Amino acid sequence: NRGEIAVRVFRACRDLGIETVAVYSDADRTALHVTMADYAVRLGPAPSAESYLSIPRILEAAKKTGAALVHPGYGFLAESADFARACSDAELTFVGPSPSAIEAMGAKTTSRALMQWAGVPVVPGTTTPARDAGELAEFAREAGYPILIKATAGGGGKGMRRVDSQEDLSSGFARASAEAQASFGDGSVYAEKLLLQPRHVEVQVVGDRHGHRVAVGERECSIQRRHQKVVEECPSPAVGPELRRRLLSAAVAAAETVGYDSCGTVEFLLAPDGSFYFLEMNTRLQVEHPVTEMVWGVDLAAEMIRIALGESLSFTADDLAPRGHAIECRLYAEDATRGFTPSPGVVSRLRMPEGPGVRNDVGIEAGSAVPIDYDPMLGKLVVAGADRDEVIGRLSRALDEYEIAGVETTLPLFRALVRDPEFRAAAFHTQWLDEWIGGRSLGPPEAAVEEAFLAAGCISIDGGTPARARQDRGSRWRASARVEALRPPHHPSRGFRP
Amino acid sequence: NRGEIAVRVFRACRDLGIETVAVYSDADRTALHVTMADYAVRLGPAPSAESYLSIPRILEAAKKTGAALVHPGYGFLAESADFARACSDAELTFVGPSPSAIEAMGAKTTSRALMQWAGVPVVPGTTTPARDAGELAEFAREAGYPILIKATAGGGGKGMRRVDSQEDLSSGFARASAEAQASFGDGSVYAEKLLLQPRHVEVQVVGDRHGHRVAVGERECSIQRRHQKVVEECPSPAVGPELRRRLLSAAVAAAETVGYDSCGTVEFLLAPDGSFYFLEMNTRLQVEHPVTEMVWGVDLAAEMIRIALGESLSFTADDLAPRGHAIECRLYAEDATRGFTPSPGVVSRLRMPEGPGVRNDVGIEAGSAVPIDYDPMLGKLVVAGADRDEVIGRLSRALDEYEIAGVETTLPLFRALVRDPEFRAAAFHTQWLDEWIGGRSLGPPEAAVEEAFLAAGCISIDGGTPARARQDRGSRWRASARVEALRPPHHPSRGFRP
Amino acid sequence: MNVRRRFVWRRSGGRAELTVESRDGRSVTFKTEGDEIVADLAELPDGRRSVILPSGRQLTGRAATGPDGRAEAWIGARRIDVELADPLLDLAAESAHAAGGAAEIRAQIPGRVVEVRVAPGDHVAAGATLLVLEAMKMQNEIRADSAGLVARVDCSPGQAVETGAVLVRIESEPVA
Amino acid sequence: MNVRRRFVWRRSGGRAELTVESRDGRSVTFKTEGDEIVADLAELPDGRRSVILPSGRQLTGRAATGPDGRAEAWIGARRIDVELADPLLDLAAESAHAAGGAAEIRAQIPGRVVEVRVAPGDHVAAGATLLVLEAMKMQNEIRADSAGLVARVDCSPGQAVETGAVLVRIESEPVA
Repeated sequence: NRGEIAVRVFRACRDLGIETVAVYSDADRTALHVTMADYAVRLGPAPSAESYLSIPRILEAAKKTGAALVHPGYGFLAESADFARACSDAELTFVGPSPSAIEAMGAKTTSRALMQWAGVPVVPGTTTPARDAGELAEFAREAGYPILIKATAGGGGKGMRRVDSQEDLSSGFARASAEAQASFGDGSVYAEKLLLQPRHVEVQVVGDRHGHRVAVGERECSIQRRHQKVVEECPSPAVGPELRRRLLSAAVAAAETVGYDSCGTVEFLLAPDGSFYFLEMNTRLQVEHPVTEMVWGVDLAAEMIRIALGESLSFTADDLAPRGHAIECRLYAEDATRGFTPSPGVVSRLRMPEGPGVRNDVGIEAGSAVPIDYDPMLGKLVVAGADRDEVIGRLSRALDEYEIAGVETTLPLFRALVRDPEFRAAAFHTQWLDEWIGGRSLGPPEAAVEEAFLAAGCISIDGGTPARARQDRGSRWRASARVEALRPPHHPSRGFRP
Repeated sequence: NRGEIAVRVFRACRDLGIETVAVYSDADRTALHVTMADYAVRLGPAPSAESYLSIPRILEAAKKTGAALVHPGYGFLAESADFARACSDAELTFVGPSPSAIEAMGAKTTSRALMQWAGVPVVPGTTTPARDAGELAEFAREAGYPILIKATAGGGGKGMRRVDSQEDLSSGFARASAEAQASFGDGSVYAEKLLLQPRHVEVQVVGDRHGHRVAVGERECSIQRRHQKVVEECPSPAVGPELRRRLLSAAVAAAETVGYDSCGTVEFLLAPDGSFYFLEMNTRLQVEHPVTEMVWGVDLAAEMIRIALGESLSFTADDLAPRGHAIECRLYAEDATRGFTPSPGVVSRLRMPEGPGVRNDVGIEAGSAVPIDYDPMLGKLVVAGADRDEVIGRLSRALDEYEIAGVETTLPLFRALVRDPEFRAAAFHTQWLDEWIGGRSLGPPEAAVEEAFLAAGCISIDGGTPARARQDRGSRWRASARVEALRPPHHPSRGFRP
Repeated sequence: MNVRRRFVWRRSGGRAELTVESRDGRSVTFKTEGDEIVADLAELPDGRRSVILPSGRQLTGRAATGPDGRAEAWIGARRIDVELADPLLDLAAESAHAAGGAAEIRAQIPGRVVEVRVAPGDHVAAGATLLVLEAMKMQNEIRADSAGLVARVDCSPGQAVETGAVLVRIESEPVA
Repeated sequence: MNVRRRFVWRRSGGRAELTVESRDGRSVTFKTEGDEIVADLAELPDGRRSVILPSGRQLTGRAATGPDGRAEAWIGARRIDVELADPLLDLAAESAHAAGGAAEIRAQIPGRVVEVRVAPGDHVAAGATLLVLEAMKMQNEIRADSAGLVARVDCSPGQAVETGAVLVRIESEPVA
């Protein structure tokens, strides 16, 4: 979550005529977000603690370049009240909400209490950070399994574990707490009742520093793998006008309670019976913000900057004219054909789809290194159209045009998804994708005869390992190493049929 | 006009789940529109007459691959009634209007007469193809100079000449007629009174084979170089609701008179006093169709195919919800820094802009050859946003991201235009750009000291002519050859300061 | 250039011989199981190749072989699964197949070993978790692909491992 | 690698000496007209280089020199005009400048000569149309950049010409 969002924010700055400053760790010296910036300052070595999580070094960088605004992006310090406070102490304008709002919503247990007070329905769960599994056992007994253990400081599926029975509770607690510690520097977790087959529906809210607050429609984010969103769309196929009205006013009420004055997202769980529960509020720009931008015709990244500069919202609820539909696919450097194992490396080829309805928000270019040190998101493919069917038609075309070599990605997952009848019918929920992936092999299709001809022709004429293909061999060797880890080497003929 | 529109149409086909067949001349065997097609058939050698203009060879190609639909794109046979007729004779569905409509609108003199009959105002001009300059002299005398000589079969500024006085009439006639012959295989021309400082405003019309006809807003196309559109936008900054109503109903009336049943464009000249005159109707998809698609939320290329398949329009006038603004820049392989001289060659590098509001419709990729044989359009950059100011902000960002090496392009023109106060104020007319270009040097800016440092650093460390830069040298030599043609070689120090 | 090459094309259906012949590297004759076609094979500037078959069918892609004779092939923007073995390597592979042996579980990516769940001498079932490897902030469970006896454990908790490093050795046991 | 190089930087303001020094090809010292800075110069995978100056200013671009010592330089996505001459070539250029001589009007692009407007012995003014060349379906008028005497015409109507082909030679006349 360094490159892609930095590039997005820099584009918003350029559009507004604002100069840009990139910060980078040694792993990112030649990354796209650095080479497109007007200024760039080194923070430190690759480990986040010494670079992207180091508040003093970031403030130093701003001071050195005379920056006036600091945009936290998402991930890292995006939801750190301390960072927001440190910025204002250093007389820098933090592009985000007030520290108090971040604090109130940041501690998930506090925010749940706040929402109950504000009359926004919440999922049954514990209200204080748990120090050991025992504290959760009691709640689990009365609420009943399955329960979900979540990081108090969390987000993005990190430090989250489903627990189905008493036996697994302590191991689940340990694993979740460990991940939370690793990801957020805070190992405290809490528990929630796990609703079965809910949808994840969230509302985009925008507030300014003059008391205006507007809800900019909802997003459907039920397509998740291990609690990590992978496909998002706007609007939600499950939300009609009446439900939308109730969702949006609940979201505005949530924003009001903390005097929210930036772009933020209120997440809800939507039960099959149409009832919904407050999940959490993300006090930052969301990865999936582009689907809202394309359908509602707003520029959330630019709006967020204008708000930080003290401007009033550029629109009221009545000005907004939503039109059509949009779907986003998150491209991760994870090998969808082999259990989504991380796939760091060098992007040897990158060919992005273009044409009507297509928007590419990526943080890489051909030659970019994808380091092991950070989140594996490469970027997003966002497609818009007149209605969901047109979007799916354009999306499958765009996915067929999308070429990334050198690192394995989640493209094979999306290519299979867009052809799936249940996906096309929008008949899914937050656990749907994990079940769907379950049995499936997302491996490459076996060559048809004319495809074998082309391959044989290339090899025959260019020779065994043509210079031009050499750039790919790195990835190929990595791939075969992976294969060996997954199966004994004495089945060579199965090597390329996972 | 082979690659870019073919790619656009293929994308529309993919979106609709239709297989694609490319036709190509020997100059285009490895062009993008061929390598992205499901099927491809060679037409013949590079010269258009033996390839893209050969009706029998195109029909043969359709027969060979069992194609059912034939899309003419634009340019070449796009407005040939004979071709449309030949297709239906061969039991192929021509994706375009009926031959009779093409014929009626194709001969500009006939169409003018038709419009007069239909009560649509037309510019004073001759009503029959002229065989010699003498025929035009008479009209010029009564209408008064300046007059405009235009190809009867014309379009796109080819075979068009402004004549300011009696003396220049015969040479202008000769040149226009020669170009008309070369471009359209028909040397006949006619004359029109030249309105001073008019705007070029055109209306997109869509009709189906069930009698429905809808006008999908207007486009502003006044930014022209030598009568060739280079920048188009939607909506026109010069058109208010009342004028729009009158323009749209005039356009629908024009379409009605010929029973128009496809996508087409009715072009008008808009005088400073708000009066407008029918110019011509283009019976095809227009190069600038994307600005309408982005503002009006329709897919004209796909609609055109559905109409050809006999479907009813997917929308009525009331369904349409225009939103925001869009601007298109046409990228030509012409050297804007040296009098827009054609610049064929090989595209050694291509880096397209991405992100919010950006749409790339291009027919090239890195490595593509830009042959001397055809129209020099490489593609289009289209940018949309909430209003004209947001679009211009995004457009200048996108232009700064756009890198094309190996061939010279019109990018420098656009980068200068978007910063021009008159352009930003939309204070222009059809002759404005030629005057604007007049005095200006669009040459590269002189290096600032830190830019000189970077250049010197690259040269010092990579050596005099690093391998990686070698790919550009071709273009560089071409560039310097060009310089020599424009000035004596004994001012070496001026070599790179045109 | 004069090209003539034979491949063993291995697919789920079994093996087939596939030959490629060309005098000029552009007009190419392909043969497999009786089919014989002559196609136009053009090289693209970026090294891909476009083939146009007699039917007009057009495919663009690229392919290269590793030393083991297997191909890495892309058609359009996606990888496809095609095994074009050199007839000699093919035989070698066959004999290796017959031999059987021990499986080395290797690191798929650089990372840090969080937990080791097995010890030498353990019998593991297919799918059993052997160890937990952390990379890119996610904890990944490395599982046994087939049942066997843990012969050696070559890593320990907290250890950083590189791609391809051997983590655990499992001997396949004779089926009872 | 140890690098030390001197350039003559020619700009509208005049000439300036510019030197580049580096021990490792990464940390680079730049000097011109008294200014001296040490910057971080990193190579990108596609051959571009990114420089970060002490102020934090970041520029990405590429540059190469032709045999005439002039640079083709790109900053970001656009070409910039920078002349970095080798001190020796610089002198040569100067003397050439002094010499003056005849101008060869060359074809800028391959095309077909449509019309020739001048003949040997003609006196032409700067900007006078010499001939009309058709390329890419457009007719382009080739004009004289400076006044002179037409010494030779090396092409004729209908003739196809290649890039760089000499079309007309013009001798600059002594100013009266």
